[in-house]
Amino acid sequence: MTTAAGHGQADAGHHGLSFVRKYIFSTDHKIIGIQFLFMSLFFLLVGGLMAMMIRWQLGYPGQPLPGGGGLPETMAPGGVILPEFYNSLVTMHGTFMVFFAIMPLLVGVYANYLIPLKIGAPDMAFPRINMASFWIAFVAGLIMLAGFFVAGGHAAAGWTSYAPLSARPDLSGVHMGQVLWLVSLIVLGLSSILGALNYITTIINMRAPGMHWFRMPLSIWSLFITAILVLLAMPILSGALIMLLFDQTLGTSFFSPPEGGQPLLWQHLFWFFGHPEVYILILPAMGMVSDIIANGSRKPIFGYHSMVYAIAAIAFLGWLVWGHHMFQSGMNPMLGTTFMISTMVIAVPSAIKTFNWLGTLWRGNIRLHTPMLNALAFVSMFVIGGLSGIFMASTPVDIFIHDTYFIVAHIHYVLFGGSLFAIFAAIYFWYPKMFGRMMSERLGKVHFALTFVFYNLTFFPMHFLGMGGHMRRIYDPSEYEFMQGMQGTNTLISIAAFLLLASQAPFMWNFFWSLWKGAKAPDNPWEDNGLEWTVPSPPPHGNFAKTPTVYHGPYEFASPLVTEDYLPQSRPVPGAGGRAAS
Amino acid sequence: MQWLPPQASTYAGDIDFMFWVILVITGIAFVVVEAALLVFLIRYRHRPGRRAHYTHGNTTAEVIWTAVPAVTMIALGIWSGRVWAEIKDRDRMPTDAFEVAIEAKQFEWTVTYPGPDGVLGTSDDFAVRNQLHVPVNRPVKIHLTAEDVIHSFFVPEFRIKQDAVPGMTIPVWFEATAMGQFEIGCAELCGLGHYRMRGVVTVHADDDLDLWLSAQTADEEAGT
Amino acid sequence: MRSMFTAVLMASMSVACGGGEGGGGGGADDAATAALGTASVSGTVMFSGTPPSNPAIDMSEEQACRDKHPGAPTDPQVVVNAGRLANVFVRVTSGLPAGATFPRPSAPAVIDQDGCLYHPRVVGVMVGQGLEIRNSDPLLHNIKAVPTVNRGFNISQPQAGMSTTRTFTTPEIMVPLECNVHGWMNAFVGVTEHPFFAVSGADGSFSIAGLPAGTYQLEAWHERFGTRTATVTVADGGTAAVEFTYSAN
Amino acid sequence: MSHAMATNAGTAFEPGAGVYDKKLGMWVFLGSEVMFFTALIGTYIVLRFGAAETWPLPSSVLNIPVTAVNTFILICSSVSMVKAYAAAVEGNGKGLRFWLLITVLGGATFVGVQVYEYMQLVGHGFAPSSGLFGSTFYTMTGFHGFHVSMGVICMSWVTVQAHRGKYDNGRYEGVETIGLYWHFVDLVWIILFTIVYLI
Amino acid sequence: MATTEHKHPNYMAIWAWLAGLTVAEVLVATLSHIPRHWLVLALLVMAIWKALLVALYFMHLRFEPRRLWPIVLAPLPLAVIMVMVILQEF
Repeated sequence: MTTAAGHGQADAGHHGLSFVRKYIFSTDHKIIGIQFLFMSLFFLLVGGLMAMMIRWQLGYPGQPLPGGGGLPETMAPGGVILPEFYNSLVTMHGTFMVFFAIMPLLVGVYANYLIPLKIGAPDMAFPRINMASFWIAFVAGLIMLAGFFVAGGHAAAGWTSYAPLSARPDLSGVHMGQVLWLVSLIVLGLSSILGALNYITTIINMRAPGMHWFRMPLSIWSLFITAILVLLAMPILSGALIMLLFDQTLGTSFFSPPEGGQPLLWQHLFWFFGHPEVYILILPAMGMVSDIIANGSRKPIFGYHSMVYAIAAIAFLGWLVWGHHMFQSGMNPMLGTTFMISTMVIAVPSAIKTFNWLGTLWRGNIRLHTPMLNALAFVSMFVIGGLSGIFMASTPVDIFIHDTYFIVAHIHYVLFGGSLFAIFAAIYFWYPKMFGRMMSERLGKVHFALTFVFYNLTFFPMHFLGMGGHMRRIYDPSEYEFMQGMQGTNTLISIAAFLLLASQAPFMWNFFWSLWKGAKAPDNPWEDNGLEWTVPSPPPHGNFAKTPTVYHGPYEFASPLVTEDYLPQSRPVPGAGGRAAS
Repeated sequence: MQWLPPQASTYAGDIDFMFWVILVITGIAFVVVEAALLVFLIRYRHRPGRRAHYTHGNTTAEVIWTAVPAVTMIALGIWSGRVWAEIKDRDRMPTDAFEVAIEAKQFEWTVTYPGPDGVLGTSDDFAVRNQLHVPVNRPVKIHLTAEDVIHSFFVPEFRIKQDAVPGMTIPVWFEATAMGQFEIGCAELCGLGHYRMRGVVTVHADDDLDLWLSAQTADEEAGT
Repeated sequence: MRSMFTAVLMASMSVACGGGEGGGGGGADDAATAALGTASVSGTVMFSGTPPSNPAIDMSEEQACRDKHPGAPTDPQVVVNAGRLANVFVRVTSGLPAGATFPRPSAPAVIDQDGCLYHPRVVGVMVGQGLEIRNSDPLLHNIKAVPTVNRGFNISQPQAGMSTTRTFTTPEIMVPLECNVHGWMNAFVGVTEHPFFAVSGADGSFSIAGLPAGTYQLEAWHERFGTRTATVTVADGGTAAVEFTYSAN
Repeated sequence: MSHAMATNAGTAFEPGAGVYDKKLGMWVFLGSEVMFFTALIGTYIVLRFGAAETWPLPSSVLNIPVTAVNTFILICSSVSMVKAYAAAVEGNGKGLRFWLLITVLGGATFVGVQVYEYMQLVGHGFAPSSGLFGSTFYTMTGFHGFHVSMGVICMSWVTVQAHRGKYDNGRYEGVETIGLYWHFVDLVWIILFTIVYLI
Repeated sequence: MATTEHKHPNYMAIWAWLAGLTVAEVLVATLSHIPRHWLVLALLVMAIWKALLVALYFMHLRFEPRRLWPIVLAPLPLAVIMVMVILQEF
């Protein structure tokens, strides 16, 4: 493929570059991926700390936050968290986790790092745009952080920023914070779109010879579909954000009823973006987990094609279900029914994927290495998250549990139990390739066990709070009689949450310690088939000495054609033509 | 640990029943999947010299586990649609209902009652703050709106929740089946006092309600 | 000096019906302002006719507040004792030496939330002078200032003993304060560029001291009955009496 | 679903989109632009339906003739753009530079006229804060104007490059790619002009 | 990979079409006596006609490989879905 070769030459001679050009303003997709990794892990920590403050207030309402005395009067006088600050915390925890942690971890880090390596390309189609997309995201992050230091505090209308609360400073008490929130997300949107068009172009045009569509690893398939979702969903959000920004600053009246604006319009636009966003946050996880589960069970993925079709189906149906976030919003109830049906339908592809993962384990030869453990945790937790979604999907049941802790439990089972476990799996799995060193398996398993236990202790009880009618975003539940009985559960959850954060210590230690002290990683530590494992760890600039040719599907484990139980995609097998993944 | 709150409205039972049905269905799915997962992990764990079974899938199996969820989901959807329509369909709301208007604002519920003439929107209407008084065993229809931002009218025991949106008047109905007092909560973040936007609904026997209403109107006369 | 001091004290005490302290004439009783002059204006606000009854407040949902009120709590929009009207904000509108600047009192004016009412209900501050808002109730109050020229704010005090101090940058008559958790709670802050203002006490009396000799326009403001004006001439060391009269209609 | 394929069919490679990266990337980007304008235009449609009876007749507020002329100018700049592309394909450097210049001028004029239009409207008291029509009108036309301005800036750069001979002897990719963007902006205006000014 | 080696269409003719349609639109818009929905319909038809001319000839979509089309057309159904559904609110 000429383009690939062309790029190869284009990037040759990049090696004699200064530190800055090589590691800071680098155009190498691998460096950019690693930059995204560090940035989003930082924001993951920030979001986690906010969660801790939230849990403190809920576990011990009105008591001074330990060490909270350091916070300014406007946030927590004497360490007592104020309601307005609590609302900011709730808003920002969601915002940082969704837009600056999970999304960049999946789409920023692994799309960047894996796509060229796994399709046999020397780099992205537009390396400079790729670099821009990182630094724009970085700026967006700074703007978002800045919001905490302006008068009136940070945005406090929830991560969904429902208008008119988010549009009327006089009603929320927040102006500058909300403006920064909006600007930051508009900027981030630009970054995501630049990234997405890069991924799409690269995957379409730069696959190595022999890398048919149906020889692409599922991780690449899901990242490809995800990129399409980002490309088409993000601009909708940007448009909505811009209108809200104008309502805040220019006195327009898109979402303010007195002048004829439509509050529900904001919700429609937001969720028209927001539901594809949900799949943006889970599809790449599904893809990477598929890779890791196939590797861990040393067996071809079960039903490769149906997996691909399932991803595509989810991606398409994802555009038809946004209304299920709005059943109780005053939306036309007949629309509610329509959206419920489409929502019920979209559960099917997820079921298919789950069963296919089980099918992959069936009669496998399962190696329980740390990535595999986390991948399996993804499957079992995603099942809970997916099933609890059915309760919300059923409109009558949703009447009761909408905006209660049941939905909080659900989203955390999908985003933490789902995406985050998958991200841990991916980090453990590709760390050797990224940094050329192995992470400690023992520490990894300790981290996994602790996280798994405390994660469930934190989020499972939330289902019961929700069944009790415990609303979301409540600063002090004891204000309601019917919630006073739940204080015990809340305190339990809080303690578990603190321990959950503590359980990340072994991971951080493992991550940074291994950077320097980890055992040197071989080219193919996990005996995997992907093209990325045929090059040194870490791969050189330009990735492949010569553009590889692909002969097999990505999951040829235990293939009868060879004696080893794996068969790299680029290794020609003498004689008999076997089967590609099907 | 909590369980569903007591039921105090006609359709609370239907909603809870749906909840249990879904809980059973998802429960089965959950047990099957997690059990299979564990069994496979133990049964097929790595042993030296062992080699995985080389297969790319089985169409029959895949068709089955596509069809079964699909049918279940659609069935659930259709059934839910029925219950949903009976609760929220704006054309099918009870007509002989006791009607009140509620305007939500930061951070209180202003309940407007029809005065002696029993008709809303007339001069003799009167408003009470955070106090909703309704008859038992008779449909109550609320004309719900908001003055400033979006709020959400939520009474756990009635299993009713409906956002109150500024610029819209949304009809909500319920029929209380138990007398006594229940809490009204705001379920949509509406500002820094969101967690204190609490009201009380009192369910009276019919004649008690009339007593209360007339007492209120009497106050109105005296008041100004 | 002494007399107006007691007057102000009395005013604030009585208005605050045992609640918080301070407030009333805010900074007027500050050593720094005494230097400007020795003249003073004092007077009373009369009320003719039968005052309208104040709306009752149903505090049943806030037992902590309800308990602080011996009788049935009402919203003290119109406080009249023996034909004297309280909570009238009186200030000098003109007659002050042109271009004179006035030292800003260091002590903040205090407004206290007690029994789910503001004490005092009407308070004056100088531009840049602190307005300290205290919460003496064991429950959430939010304080929302809805000015027209100044920058508004909307803050909360979820616990007893919390206190916040805010300032205003431009003169404004009046800045309303409201609590959205308790819709009945209202207070009014008069922001002036000079310290020559006072709030009539329970006995309708007010007093402005430390004025240079001269002729002054005074304006009285009441939340229900609007403004009245008067002109007084006062000599050094002297005290001019002035009377404002409001009536029921 | 048994999709058996010969394992060693590596050589028979199925190509990508069949166009070079730059062009594909631009088309993909335009896809996201479509969604962006969908958000703005969709909002306009929804709000207008919601307030159909109170919506002012555009011609009662806006200056149609001026904008019609402006539309014509933008269309012309689109034509000059495509002429520039044709010249680039034929390796006609002179023609390329000439038509590019015309295009830049056309775009700049369009923006200029739009600024003048805004000043007139605000002068007559029609501002972004004047109700739903003001909100939607300024947001949509404003962001289109922003796109044109971006186009003018990029186009000027391309013109400079053209003078440096970057696109000589048939290396037209850069010109074609920027051209796609330019035509898209023109296309958006065709829609906006109709639904905002005429309907 | 070179797919743009087509002979150029007559750009000036297209330009004439666009100009003509624009004039036509402005004229139609001034007709007050014909019913409004017909007016709107006519204007929309002409607008889409112009848009197609630009897309097919100036952006020479007509001469691009067919498999580029799905990429180009993908957003349109989504756009329609969004607007149509939100309109159900009224």
